[in-house]
Amino acid sequence: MCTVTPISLTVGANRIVPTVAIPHPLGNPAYTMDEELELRKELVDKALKALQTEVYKQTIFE
Amino acid sequence: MKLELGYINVKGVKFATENKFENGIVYVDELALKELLLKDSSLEDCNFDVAYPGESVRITPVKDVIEPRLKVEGPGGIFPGVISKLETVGSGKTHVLRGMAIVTAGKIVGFQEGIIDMSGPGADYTPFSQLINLVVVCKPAPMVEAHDYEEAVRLAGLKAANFVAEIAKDAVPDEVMAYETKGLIDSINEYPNLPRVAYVQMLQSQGLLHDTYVYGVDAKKIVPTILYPTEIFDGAIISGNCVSACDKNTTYHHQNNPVVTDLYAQHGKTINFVGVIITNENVYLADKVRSSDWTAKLAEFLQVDGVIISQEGFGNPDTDLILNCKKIEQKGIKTVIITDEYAGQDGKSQSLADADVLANAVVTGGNANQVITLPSMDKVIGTLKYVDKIAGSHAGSLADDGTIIAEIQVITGATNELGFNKLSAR
Amino acid sequence: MKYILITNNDSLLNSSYKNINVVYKNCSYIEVLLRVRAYIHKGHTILTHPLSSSLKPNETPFKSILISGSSKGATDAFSVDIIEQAIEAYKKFPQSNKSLNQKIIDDFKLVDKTVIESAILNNL
Amino acid sequence: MSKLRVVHYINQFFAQIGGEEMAHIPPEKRDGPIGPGLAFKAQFGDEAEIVATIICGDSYFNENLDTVTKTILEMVKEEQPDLFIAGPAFNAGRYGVACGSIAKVVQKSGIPSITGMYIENPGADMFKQDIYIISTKNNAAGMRSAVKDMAPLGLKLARNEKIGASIEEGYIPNGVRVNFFEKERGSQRAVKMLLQKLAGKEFVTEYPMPTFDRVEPQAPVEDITKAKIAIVTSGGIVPKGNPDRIESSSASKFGKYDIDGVNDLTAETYETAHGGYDPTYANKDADRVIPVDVLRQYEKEGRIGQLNRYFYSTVGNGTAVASAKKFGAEIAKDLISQNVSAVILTST
Repeated sequence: MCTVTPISLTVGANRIVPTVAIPHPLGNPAYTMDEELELRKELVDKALKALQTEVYKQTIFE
Repeated sequence: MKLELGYINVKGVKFATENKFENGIVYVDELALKELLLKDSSLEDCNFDVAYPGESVRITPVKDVIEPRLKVEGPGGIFPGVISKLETVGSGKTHVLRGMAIVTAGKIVGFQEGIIDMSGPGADYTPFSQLINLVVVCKPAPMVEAHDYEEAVRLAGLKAANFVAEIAKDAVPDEVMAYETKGLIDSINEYPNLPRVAYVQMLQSQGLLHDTYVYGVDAKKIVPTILYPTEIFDGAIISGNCVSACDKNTTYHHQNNPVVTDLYAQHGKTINFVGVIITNENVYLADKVRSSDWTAKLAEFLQVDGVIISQEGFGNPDTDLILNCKKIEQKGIKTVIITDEYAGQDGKSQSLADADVLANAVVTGGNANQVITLPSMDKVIGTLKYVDKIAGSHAGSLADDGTIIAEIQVITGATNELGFNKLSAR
Repeated sequence: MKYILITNNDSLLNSSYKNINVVYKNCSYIEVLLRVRAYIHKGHTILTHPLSSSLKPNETPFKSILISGSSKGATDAFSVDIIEQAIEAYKKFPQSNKSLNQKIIDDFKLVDKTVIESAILNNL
Repeated sequence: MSKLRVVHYINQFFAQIGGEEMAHIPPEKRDGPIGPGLAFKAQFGDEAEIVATIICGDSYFNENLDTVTKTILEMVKEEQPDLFIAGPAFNAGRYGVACGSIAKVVQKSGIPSITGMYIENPGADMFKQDIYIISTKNNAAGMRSAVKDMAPLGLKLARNEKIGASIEEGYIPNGVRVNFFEKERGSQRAVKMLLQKLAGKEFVTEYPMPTFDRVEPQAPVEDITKAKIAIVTSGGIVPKGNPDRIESSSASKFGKYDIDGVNDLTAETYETAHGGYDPTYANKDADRVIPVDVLRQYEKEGRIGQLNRYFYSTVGNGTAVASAKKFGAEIAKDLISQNVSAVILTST
């Protein structure tokens, strides 16, 4: 899970989930606590989905 | 476009009361030269000196090095649009005073750099230790602004070169070399089976002390364009670059561009050398993106199979280099890039400020951070006053006896990124 | 403002550039790079190369970098790459112990100014 | 001038004791040169002599790594040598690792050391940054050329002379850039390189770009509701106070932290050690970097099998790729030992 996906591609990650921002990849301080938790759940869901998906090459899960 | 370069070997340079060229010796009327240069009101004074290879002489701070050349046949003059009238050069005949150079020295700004040692360990690192150097040391008029003074010294070097070249105008060349580049279609028809190759030359273009001029145009204002290679031999490109002594391209480097020369050496044998694409190294990132798009586009337009890309300077040009390389490779055109390295004094740091896997064919001019001890010389032309202010040196770099301990980046031309030298690194 | 100019070069304070908010702080070269990085992390885009000029990072104390005036929301990968490379490049040069006199300081300021102006005046 | 004293290390095979069946023999020391030592003797001439040869079985060495290096180091020191040579090991994997390990240890004790091996020998990658490893052919037929490069470089090391670039001396590039003068100028080399590249022939770059490993993607997790999921981060999240003192940049270590019973990371309990971004947001709520709160909730809801008891953290700010690779290998080993089935890596 990373913000700058081209770097993840360069270093060879196979399952990549784009995140929010470098200082807070899985959060957003502009949101309320509840909104932020919701955002984080969405991102974790994407990650869990990526883990359950068969990939044959480097893949970004938008 | 066809150009004949007639090389006249110079064996000595002497000051005299009259200009003449005799038995390989250039006799320079010192007063006449001085008078010519001091017409520029930005200069208060200038002095001359001559340094020979092997002498215990240190020249510093060096601004530019220029080879005297004279247009003897064909359109235009040397350094068109700068001190000769604006006309396309690169055809006809040009005479070259081989074995000598004009070196401009003297402070432009407080951290002015560049050392040429004529003997000792430092001499191995600069090609100019092998030349007889007529050194022009300039002094600014009071209150002259840095821009104007830089320009005045830049022009003084070029004027001195043309003045000296004129002295040998009747000399018969010792050797003549002919170089020809035809229009693209003729060129392809002539060598249909040879791989087509172009040269992408990156020019430093960032502001005061960092500029290059093409036919008098500041290179940061150009978009990438195409030159006949022979135009470069006639001084179409000149240096206004005073920073990063080791990997800036002096005017001499441009006049004797080694990539052009070595590509010509293979032209018609193993390759078809079709031309030069010049591009710039601007500060503005959008310019870098645009210029690299254009070099790739021009390379594609020329339908070349391969290019050599050369660089100039430290730091941000690494980004231009990698962008050019990547975009040209992505067009299916093979590249070789020439650069130099800043791998730290211990050689362990990342050499370049940018990288890409497509840059898989790299020629290096060596690690500019390598530390060298330059023993004192009997004579200094210029001044040592700025030595411990320059890049790659530090306070205490200059010992009382004149010994300098510094990185080789202080030496003029040491890690040249046109591939002028044999220095390399692994 | 359309652009922000992050600088530690006070000679830029006297100039007024159209559409540019000059953010000056009396700080080190590396701090300028780090401040720009913080902006990039917030979604600003870098517009001029942080290693502008061939002056080495341990040679000149002055640095000016132009960035976009507002955040575009997402982090710009190219900007991250460029600023990180510049910070890495900075680290490989031993820090200077040179004492600079006023004349040299002024010269460094002048070069920094003309270099950044080469971007500002030609493009904006 | 007296001859330089050299101690030579070889395995059971090159000592002509036997092959695999004798790989279990413990270290022993004999006087003078044996086997390949004779080739070194011829190459050294009057300049150096092999005063002793140490022989050890490859299996014994690799199975008793800690003790055997100590024993051999003592044997070497007794001879007070000016130089220690191990191998060459060519493409023999365990022999290569043994040569690299012992040469590194001996060199650390202050005795210049050198070895030689084939570039694909696993020992080459493991030790090329620690000791000079002469690049050899992949089998013992290359003994003569190996010795021809190893002997002079060894003598230079023993005499504390300047070591040239890898291409001049013949050692495997070790990441340290060294200047030297080529025979041709750069532009000529560029033209030649381009000709090779255009012809589709082999060419060697003078500066290899940094590269990163590629790995085959793992098979997907079959049943996520039974999976044990661990968190690994380069975002520098650590318990408040940074107990392991992970560096804010160029990290030399990673931390392993117990989150048993932790449902939420708070400003009072966790922070970031990372110096490469504004820490305000992570310090306020470290879940913004590692989603412990969400995964814990999912664990309770049965949406994932289990959140691993430990998370792993380092700082990815100017950290050397070699260090990161080492951390990764150690973390992976630890994860496997805990039967972790999937990992979420977060970066900042």
